[in-house]
Amino acid sequence: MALDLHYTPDELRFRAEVRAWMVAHVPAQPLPTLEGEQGFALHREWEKTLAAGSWGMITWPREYGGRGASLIEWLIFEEEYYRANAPLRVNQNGIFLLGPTLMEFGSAQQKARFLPKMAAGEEIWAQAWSEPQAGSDLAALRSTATREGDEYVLRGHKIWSSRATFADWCFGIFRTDPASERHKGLTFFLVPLNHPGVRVRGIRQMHGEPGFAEIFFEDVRVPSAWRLGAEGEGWTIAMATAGFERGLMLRSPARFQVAAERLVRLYEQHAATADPALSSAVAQAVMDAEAYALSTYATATRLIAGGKIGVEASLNKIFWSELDVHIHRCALSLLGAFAELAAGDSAVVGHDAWLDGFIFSLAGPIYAGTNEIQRNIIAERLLGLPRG
Amino acid sequence: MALDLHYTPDELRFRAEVRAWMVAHVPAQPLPTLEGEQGFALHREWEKTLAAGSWGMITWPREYGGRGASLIEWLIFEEEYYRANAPLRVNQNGIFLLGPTLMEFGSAQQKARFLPKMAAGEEIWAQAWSEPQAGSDLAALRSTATREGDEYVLRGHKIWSSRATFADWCFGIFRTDPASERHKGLTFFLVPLNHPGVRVRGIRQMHGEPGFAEIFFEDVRVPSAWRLGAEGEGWTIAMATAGFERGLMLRSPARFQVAAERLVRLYEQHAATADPALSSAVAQAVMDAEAYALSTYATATRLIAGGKIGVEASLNKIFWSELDVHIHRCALSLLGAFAELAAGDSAVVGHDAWLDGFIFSLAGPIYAGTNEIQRNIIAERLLGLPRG
Amino acid sequence: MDFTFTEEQQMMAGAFRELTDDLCAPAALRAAFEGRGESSAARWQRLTELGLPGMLAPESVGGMGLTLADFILIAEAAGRAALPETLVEHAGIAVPVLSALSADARGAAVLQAAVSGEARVAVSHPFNPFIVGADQATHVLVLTDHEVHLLSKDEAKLEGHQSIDALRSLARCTGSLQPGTCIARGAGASAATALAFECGALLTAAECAGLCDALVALAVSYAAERSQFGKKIGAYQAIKHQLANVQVKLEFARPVLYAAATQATVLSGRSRFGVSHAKLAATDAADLAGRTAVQVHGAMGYSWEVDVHFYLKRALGLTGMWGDRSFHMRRVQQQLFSEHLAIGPDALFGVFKELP
Amino acid sequence: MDFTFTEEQQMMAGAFRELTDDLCAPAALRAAFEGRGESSAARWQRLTELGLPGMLAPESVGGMGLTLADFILIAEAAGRAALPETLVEHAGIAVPVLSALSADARGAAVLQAAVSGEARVAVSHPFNPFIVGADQATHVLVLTDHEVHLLSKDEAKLEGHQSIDALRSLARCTGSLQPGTCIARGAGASAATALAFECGALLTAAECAGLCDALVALAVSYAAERSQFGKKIGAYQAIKHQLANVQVKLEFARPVLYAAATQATVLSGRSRFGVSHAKLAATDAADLAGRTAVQVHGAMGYSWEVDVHFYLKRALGLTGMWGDRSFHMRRVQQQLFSEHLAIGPDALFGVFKELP
Repeated sequence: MALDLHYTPDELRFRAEVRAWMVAHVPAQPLPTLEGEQGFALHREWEKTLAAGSWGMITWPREYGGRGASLIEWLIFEEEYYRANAPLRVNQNGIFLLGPTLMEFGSAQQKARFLPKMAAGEEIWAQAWSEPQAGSDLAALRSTATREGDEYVLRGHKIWSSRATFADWCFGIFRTDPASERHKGLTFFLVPLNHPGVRVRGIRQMHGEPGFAEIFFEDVRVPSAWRLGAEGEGWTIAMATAGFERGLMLRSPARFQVAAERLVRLYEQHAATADPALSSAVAQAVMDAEAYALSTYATATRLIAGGKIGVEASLNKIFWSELDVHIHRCALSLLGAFAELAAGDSAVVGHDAWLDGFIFSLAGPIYAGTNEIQRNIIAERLLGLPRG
Repeated sequence: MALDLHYTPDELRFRAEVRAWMVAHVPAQPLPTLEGEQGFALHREWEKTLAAGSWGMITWPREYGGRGASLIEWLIFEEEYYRANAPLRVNQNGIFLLGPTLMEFGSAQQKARFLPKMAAGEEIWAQAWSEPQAGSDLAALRSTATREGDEYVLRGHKIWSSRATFADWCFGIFRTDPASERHKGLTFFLVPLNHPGVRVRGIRQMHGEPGFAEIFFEDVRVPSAWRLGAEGEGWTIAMATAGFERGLMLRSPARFQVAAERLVRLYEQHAATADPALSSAVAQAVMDAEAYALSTYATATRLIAGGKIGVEASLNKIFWSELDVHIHRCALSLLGAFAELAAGDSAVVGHDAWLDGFIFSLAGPIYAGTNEIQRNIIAERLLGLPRG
Repeated sequence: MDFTFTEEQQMMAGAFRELTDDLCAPAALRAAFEGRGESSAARWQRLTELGLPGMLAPESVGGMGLTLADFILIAEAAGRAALPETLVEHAGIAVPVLSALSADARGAAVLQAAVSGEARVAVSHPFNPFIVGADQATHVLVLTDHEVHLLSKDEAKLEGHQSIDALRSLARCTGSLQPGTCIARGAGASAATALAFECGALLTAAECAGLCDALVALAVSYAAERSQFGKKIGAYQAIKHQLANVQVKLEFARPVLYAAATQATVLSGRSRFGVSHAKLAATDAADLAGRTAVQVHGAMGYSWEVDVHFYLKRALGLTGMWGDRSFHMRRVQQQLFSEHLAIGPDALFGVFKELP
Repeated sequence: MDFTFTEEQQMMAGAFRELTDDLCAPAALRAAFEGRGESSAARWQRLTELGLPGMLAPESVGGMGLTLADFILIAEAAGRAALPETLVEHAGIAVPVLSALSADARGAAVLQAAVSGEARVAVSHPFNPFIVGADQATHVLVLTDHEVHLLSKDEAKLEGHQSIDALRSLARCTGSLQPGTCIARGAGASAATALAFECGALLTAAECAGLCDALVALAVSYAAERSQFGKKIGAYQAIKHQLANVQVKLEFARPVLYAAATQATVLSGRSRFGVSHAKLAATDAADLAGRTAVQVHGAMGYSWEVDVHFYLKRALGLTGMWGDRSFHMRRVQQQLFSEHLAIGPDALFGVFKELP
């Protein structure tokens, strides 16, 4: 039946199962930030705990450690995950981005080698996309891979690599055809971060933790078994990965719904002295979080019915990233003079880390394709306006 | 003394004089819209009344019918003018735009011929800038003026000409050098609208009145005495005129302060049921109107001290036009279901014509150079960003 | 859980859109604005041929027995076309209310005629100062908190008012209500009045979403064709990004609208929140679309000659009806801050706080 | 009516800006953030050499006898430089308060030392939960609604707190106030506390305007140099228009700030409106500037390696102090809707309703 917005009995049972597991397993105390060494290790442990319960990536096929769950079950899982205040996913580059990419483009051996360890949380992956001269303009990259026999020699300098400081492997594209330009002649590689010639240097983010890293490749010899897809196919594969990044998985609406709910509680504590406009701004945050959730359910049913995710990924990117900034700006406004307190200060009200969240939210309109680029995509591909 | 924000005794006396005159002369009932024939005639009468009191354009030199007033006196005059709810200026193209242009570029004969009648409100002027293919891109215009002996023959099609439906004269630029491109080879002409070959056709605006017109020039023969400046100097002169348009005179802050004050009264009537955010939005309108006024006083003192108006004209344009839209959107929100009532309907609350004002405000971000163009100017000329 | 429309729903909406593409082509709207062209009665006849007036009436009276969720795409398309006929009020509000009150003989008789399209029913509601479309109606359904009356056009004393949208006739009932026209009293009447409000707010929201769509389409087609400074204005980021921002608003208003359509008639705290959310989201989108479309068109957009103003004016009228922005924002806040409506990731379609 | 600064005022500000260009060059700030480089005492010494600490003290105690309007450009430049020293609190708030309360011997003695810069005075105010810069102060001036106390660093029991801005030390006084440290009581004390609030709000607004300026400058210089897709990113309208919008906010905050500086100490309804307006306008501009500067820098802007975060964090701290956004917006609304402050075109600098 169309527009039937009720969960099935199976979906309700599934929710109950997730909820029970989360109650039993989510750490009582929030883990330290995964941008630090100790926090990273604890988040790694949590991935293993998830995997042990077969909750690592429920939409994956059972053969790779998943549950073959539907997208609706995935959304329910995420709702319960965020509702339980479970830790951030240190494994997200693997399970959300590289995993689906490997399933589509990897050889049988590669799938068998990489996917189970990824699902088990045993190998944590970093992205190695960007380069100093190629930010939003990914096709401008310069790192090279030169074939020598059955090996490639990688040379170059990647940057803004999230997780790389403490991760095990990275994936990225390199220029295999030195005469090529822009999107041609690029090839996709998987490289262990402890491989000879690979050097990782953390980049501190605004809040002071090394959430980014640079990766230097100095004559790094890799076997062709670590090449994903054919030579020259790198751009196509990378675009597929970027599609997964902008797609349904990575920005669960539950995250924003939980934040909006906390914002309502915060507002209630400050209602008597707040700018009257904040009551409407907070209400708008709740509405937008729900709009994003409803839109995600609509996209999920469309995908289940065989649809493809297209330009709505760009619409989503703009909407959630602006919503996230909006929620956190409201919160800082409500906190007034307490807003500037660093996380962990004894005078911080509650444990909601609004300031860290605000700083984090500022990255939203930038990464995975800046919102300016998303607006170009919407204008050109959805509305059909002429290219610049 | 610096930052001395007090009026001098002379300025206070001047204010009292303006106030007394306005009380005695401003029509008790608002005039009908100047976009209609009857309203235009009544506004023409009002210009004559103003001129009779030497209030037509107080900053003009006495020899042309002005008072040689200072810019501070001008601002005071405008404050009292709007405070008295005096009629819109049907004469604005003449006194604010062409008048100063003539004083700078006109011959002695031209000044003597045109300025006194302009100041007296006897000849009302229309702009004839834009052409169908040249909107924001004025240099793309195609109308021509061909020299034949001591005459020129004008041919072409001007559009978006405000006031032209009922005005007496128009001014605009025409291409005198057929081989020229863009800003070169243009010449500035003054043409009576009842001259043989000139045909004016009103264009209805959104609200249904012919506030714009098209002007067709069909082999219009004009003497060279109606050419302003030299051949080929048209662009320079037109840019000077446009500078006057964006400059200090045309958008008096008093207009927005009066509107903001009325908005506060409207809010007070609806406070009990309004979206709480509207209280802050209304307060913001008042603050922005005052900010614009303060900025204008600052610019005026700078000009008095010998400064020139430059890129701040672009800053002003964006600020007042967005403020005007903001004020009227707030008002329509407060009016709720009554907002859509046409002017003159018996159920319209008060006589504040908020809906007409809203429609009018939508033109603000467009005319005198769209706000997009103003932002380019600010970015390139004030901030020094590279040209597109 | 299924968030798609059926093929039937899409076909029905598609057929209606085809019809309105013809009935409400810019030239036709312009003619109607100027009192020329096809008559309202002729247009109404063609809507009737599709069976639209009776969509939400039971099959027993000749209707299609469908629900608001089936009608929402029709309302959206009516907005997109700036349809001058008040099909949405008639079929989306009056007919369901009359269906609910069909125990009354007078009501039942008019319902029959309303389903066939022979009768055209305008709606008076305490939340709206004006009745829309009364001049072409045969009846006025007058809803109050305690009584519902059904007046023939002759029985209703109407005072006309003028909207800035000349295709939208406004009126007020000035006469007092007589006992003879009453078709429901007490709880039944107040339930009908409450129900009508939710339907009205939801469906005008859908119309606004449609208007937003139309405004974006106008602006896009102008921007793709008009050149300034040597290139199409639609190739400038300043234009692209403004239009993309409108589209984002529209795309995130639609699922809200569709979800609210499935529950608007439940009359719970959540359904009221959902309907208000839909009205706010859709009217916000239409407001931004109207201003952006004018800006993209430049001076053209400010003129009568371009079609933008038809849609902008309609949106302006619909935004104030069935609860204005302030009403719905306050209702949302009341649910959140006073009624403590359950929100959060497990409360979107119902609450599961009781699960283990 | 003269809305310009004198040559003297501009020269003073120019000299200070030159000094801070040196003291607070990005490398110097970065060193200070990491606890390296020049000491705070050394920087303070150089500020003292310009006579800045005593600008607002009477000439009789060695000060310059100037006013807030003279100091406003200094505060703006301190913000623009993200100066780590709390010169603004010391010279703009503590010194004028001590000057007003110099009848007290203890106050008079510290005033003398504060004017020379030998003493550094931090300010505790009931509207601020934290004292800024107490760790480098020699004294803490504790303002309350009924009493003013002046504590030496030893007398003040301070509990440190940590701002996200590592160059901004926060503290709270935890000890109870002893009679021996009191320098004013009653009306004099409450007047001083009220005066300090207006000065604090105004001067942090000026600092925020300066921070906005610095953030725009950083973003502009990056955008003019960084290329993407074959051209400088500053040549894209998306970047240009965002930065132009920030500049518009800044340009219309400045005259508000300067006008408020001429009347902040009057303590009238209009002066309070003006100060709150200035705080709102300047903090809004700085907020937009911070977010825009991050966006223009892309991932760089989000990293520690680029200087944006110094200014963004400082603005974040200053926005909440001396009345946060909510406080000042409510105060403006109180003036408008409860106190019926005269507004309109003849009320900007005074009211002329009585004129004939």
